[in-house]
Amino acid sequence: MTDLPTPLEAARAKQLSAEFGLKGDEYDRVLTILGRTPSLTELGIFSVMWSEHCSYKSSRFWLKQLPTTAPWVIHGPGENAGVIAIGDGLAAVFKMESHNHPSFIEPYQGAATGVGGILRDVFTMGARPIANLNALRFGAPDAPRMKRVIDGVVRGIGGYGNCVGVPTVGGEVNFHPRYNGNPLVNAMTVGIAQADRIFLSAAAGVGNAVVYLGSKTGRDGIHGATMASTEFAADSEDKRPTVQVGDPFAEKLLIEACMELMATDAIVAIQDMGAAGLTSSSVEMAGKGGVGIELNMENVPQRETGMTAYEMMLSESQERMLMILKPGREAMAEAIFRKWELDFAIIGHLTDTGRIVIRHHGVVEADIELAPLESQAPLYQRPWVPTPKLPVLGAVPDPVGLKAALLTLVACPDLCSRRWIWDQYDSMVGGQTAKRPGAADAAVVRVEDHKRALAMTTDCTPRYCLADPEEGGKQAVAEAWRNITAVGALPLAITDNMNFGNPEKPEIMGQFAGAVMGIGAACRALDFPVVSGNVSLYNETEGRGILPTPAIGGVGVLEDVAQAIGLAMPAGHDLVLVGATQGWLGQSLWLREIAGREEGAPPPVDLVAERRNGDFVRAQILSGAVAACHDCSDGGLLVAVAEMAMASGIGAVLEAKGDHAFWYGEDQARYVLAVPAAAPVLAAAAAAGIPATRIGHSRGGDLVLPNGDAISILTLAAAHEATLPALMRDGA
Amino acid sequence: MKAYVTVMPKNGVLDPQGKAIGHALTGHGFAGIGEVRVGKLIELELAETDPAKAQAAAEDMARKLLANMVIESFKVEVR
Amino acid sequence: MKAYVTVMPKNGVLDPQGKAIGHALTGHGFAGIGEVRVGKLIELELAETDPAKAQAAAEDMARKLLANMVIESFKVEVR
Amino acid sequence: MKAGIILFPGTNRERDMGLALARVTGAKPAIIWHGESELPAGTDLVVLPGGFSYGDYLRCGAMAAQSPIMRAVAAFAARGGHVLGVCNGFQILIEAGLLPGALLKNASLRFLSMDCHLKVERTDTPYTSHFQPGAVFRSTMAHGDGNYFASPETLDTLEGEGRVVLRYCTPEGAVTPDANRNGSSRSIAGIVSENRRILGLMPHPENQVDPLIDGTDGLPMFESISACFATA
Ligand SMILES: Nc1ncnc2c1ncn2[C@@H]1O[C@H](COP(=O)(O)OP(=O)(O)O)[C@@H](O)[C@H]1O
Ligand SMILES: [Mg+2]
Repeated sequence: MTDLPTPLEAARAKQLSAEFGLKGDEYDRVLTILGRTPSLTELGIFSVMWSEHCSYKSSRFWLKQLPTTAPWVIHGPGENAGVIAIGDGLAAVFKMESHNHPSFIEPYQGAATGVGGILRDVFTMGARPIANLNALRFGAPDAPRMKRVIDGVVRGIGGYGNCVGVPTVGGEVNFHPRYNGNPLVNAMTVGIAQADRIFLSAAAGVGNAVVYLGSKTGRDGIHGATMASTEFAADSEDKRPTVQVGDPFAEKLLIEACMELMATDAIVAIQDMGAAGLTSSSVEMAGKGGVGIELNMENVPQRETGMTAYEMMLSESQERMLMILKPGREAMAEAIFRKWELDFAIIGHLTDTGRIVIRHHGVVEADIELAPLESQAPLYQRPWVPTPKLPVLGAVPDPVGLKAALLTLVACPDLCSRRWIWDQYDSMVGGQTAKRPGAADAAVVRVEDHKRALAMTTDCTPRYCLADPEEGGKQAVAEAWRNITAVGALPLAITDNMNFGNPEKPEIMGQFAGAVMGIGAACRALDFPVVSGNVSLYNETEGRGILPTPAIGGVGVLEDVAQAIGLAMPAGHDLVLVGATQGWLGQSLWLREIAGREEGAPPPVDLVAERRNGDFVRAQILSGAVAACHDCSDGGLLVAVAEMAMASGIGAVLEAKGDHAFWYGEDQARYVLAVPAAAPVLAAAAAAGIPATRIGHSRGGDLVLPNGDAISILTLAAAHEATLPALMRDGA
Repeated sequence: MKAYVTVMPKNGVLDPQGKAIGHALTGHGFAGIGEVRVGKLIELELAETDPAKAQAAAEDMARKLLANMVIESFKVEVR
Repeated sequence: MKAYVTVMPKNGVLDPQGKAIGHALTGHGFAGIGEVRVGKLIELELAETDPAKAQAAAEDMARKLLANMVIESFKVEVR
Repeated sequence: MKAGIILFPGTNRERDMGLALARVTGAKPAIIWHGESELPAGTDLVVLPGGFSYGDYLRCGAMAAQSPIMRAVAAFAARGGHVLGVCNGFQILIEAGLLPGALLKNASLRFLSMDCHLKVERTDTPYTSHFQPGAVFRSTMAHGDGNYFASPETLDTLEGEGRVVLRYCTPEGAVTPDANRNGSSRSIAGIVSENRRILGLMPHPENQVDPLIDGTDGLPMFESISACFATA
């Protein structure tokens, strides 16, 4: 090395390092690694690479405890997305990622670029995206600005997904005041690839060209990654970087161009430019491959004039990728990208130095040894205190009766119809969506030119997680597994999106640790490993944390799409409840919405019962014995039956005897099946030692409660459908 | 009176529309096209007859509703 | 030079956006809002240095692409 | 029938359309790149599928309408060729002047992705011959700008010449304002050219061709057009 970058003045460097979010001892480590004061570009690289967002410094210790393997797992965490084998030589590639902070600052663009980012994580691995899902958490609908946030987020998700032509097929929505200043936008993409044609990010081949693809670089979101890792303060308006604007049209072209190039043998490695853009992509690709990398910044396609190396390295402009090409394939690759009207530029090459060297017009702006940048990245085992267990709730009297409670519950924000949302999402594009939003517990999308289909869902019950992070973590995984089972699919693996508050607070770290333990236990018991995920910390506003929200995205497979069933039940069928009911009202929606209390321990998750009941239900579905199925979750048994009735437009006569705790308790591991005749299913359950009871049958246009009260399905549906449109009427 | 509110993407903020239009114009054989930016023009008919008050009202509307101040800037002209 | 192409919905053509904005403004407590119309402003950077030629070129672009003459009218200003 | 699907940058329902056409012809149709200046020899049907050509920036369909291939499509249409434009394809046909009117933003100013019901106004067109007279069928729509607009004179001409082929209606077949979700003039969902060989429509019958996906309500449209060329 002949040239060294120009270091910052020492005092200035120290001050800037704090502004960029590096702690004192972290900055000292930078000095040790470099053996000198960093240049501005180097300081930028260290600060983003060592931000919470990129380094997982608070969470890595815990995440390592999650089970990540199974015979069908092809690539677990560590790649751009998880990869599992789904049969027929195919692989499903999927991941979920948060865009929480950007979505609060600018809801439309924040949500849109969240979708764009997760799509790139998936197609960068060679998979064509076939479905998007979104897990949303909003504040109280009447909180300041909240309608604008809801409106913008929904429009943004639709605007991006609809344009790129990937169907948005599912998701979930909760409302709670604890998200007032910090809504959560978690986006998930599922793609399909040939199992033997997966593209990875480890760079290889000294001398190989480093190629920049996609859109030009502007000054967007500089220091977005560090911003996403620090608590929101009232002055965050001033810290605001230039907001990233998504260009779904460019993304669509990028998908098609990548698919076309990936069909050739030209690519050595490829990675999207996500958080911390060119910095994280180049550092990670070279680091994983154990090679060095040299970039010439004047060759980076630029949207604005006068950009510095520092700005280009930290820019988070969207719709960009970095790729290592085999020698001699440059012209062919360039022709493909030009055809799709995208930028294509050779901006550097791989070296054998193990260093990243950034030059701008010949001047060295950064020169860092890669190994310590990664190996000496901070790793914290933050202090944590376990969340105290809450007492099990005692008996609660029923103040209103079953019927009134049902009308209230089906209309409450957490249970009302999400139609207003999914009506803005194209869920059919691609021509493979067999179960769209609202039709089944999990969305079902067939693989083009195959019978095989994927089932997918996102789940988490944050109020359970707050009350008991470990049970809540288990429950989130169990519900995802159940939702996939309920359509007849075999659950295979999950992605997770861990949304929590400030990890420097021991109680918050305790929530995180508890959730990881619960998720891990459930994944192990259900053979449902974690193959990808994302952590979003510091979700607080003015010191108040969000509800702990470990969102789980699950994927399962059906060998034949014809086997998939949904919620809609035909008339004249018996309704069978599978699973034991104790009448658990602690943390239930009935307790919150009807009794006005948020109390008690949440329902315990018996993983053995989950597995046994679910395997039984799936076998029944695959044998063709079940016409419709719904799991019992929020709102309990009666809400589950009501949802089936509304989905089919057919009523039910309920005969099982039980009080409000029986009908509204949220005991886990339960399913309602609509079957032509109960007897054979009950006999099979009895033989397998599984609790099952006939609770009634489908008939007519009313839901007739055991006490004789009847509610017409039309009345129920009207209440269910009215809530969101009314909330959003003058929302925008 | 009439107020004309022009809302444009802020400098430095990506304008995908402008980019695509510039591209298309060049593709259709128009030469010498540089940067293209696309904004909105909102024409408001106001009952207000005092130009200064109309100006102030329209600016208030732009700030509160017509422009997204995170990514857009605006200009008001009253005639 | 720069050409500014203003594209507005023609009279008699439904302008759902303008209607909605008028509605929202009134809903937000702004009084005396009459008709609201929403159009586009397209700013083009042109290599052309002759104002008359730039004007003619921009008008051509507007007719061919930037405006839909069935529902919109346009105006070009060169500066 | 030899069908070709035109691919513009941003088109995204070409696969759906390919599946629908393959169902009636047994073969996946040719994909024609927008930069081509000629259609493949022997093309019977040109399809402009749905999507967001050029991101729907500026105006939906406006930039695609200027593509080189559209000159070939216009010439093909002038020779009496059959052209089907769905959703963005309908918008492109209108922007290219091959069908009259305009497609404005939906009255709700929101993207609408939902089922709709369509009333088949006449069955003597190449695209509707396999429907029963007066048929009502379910389809999906997925668009932000599907609000059909034309001057009263144009609308009267279209009606007078029997060129309104599809209208939004209730499942029972009533043409009501509520069933007309995007606010189209006279509930118009699809119109044909004077010679009835060009059809533009906003909904996506190509998504209703498979019993395992979303039913087969849209299949008669593809059976109709394919039957036109069955003996050829
Ligand atoms: N944000 C969303 N986007 C798309 N679909 C959604 C969204 N939120 C909920 N849904 C859909 O609404 C239906 C009901 O959701 P939810 O109540 O979470 O189901 P469950 O309780 O069975 O998990 C599901 O089909 C789900 O996919
Ligand atoms: Mg769910």
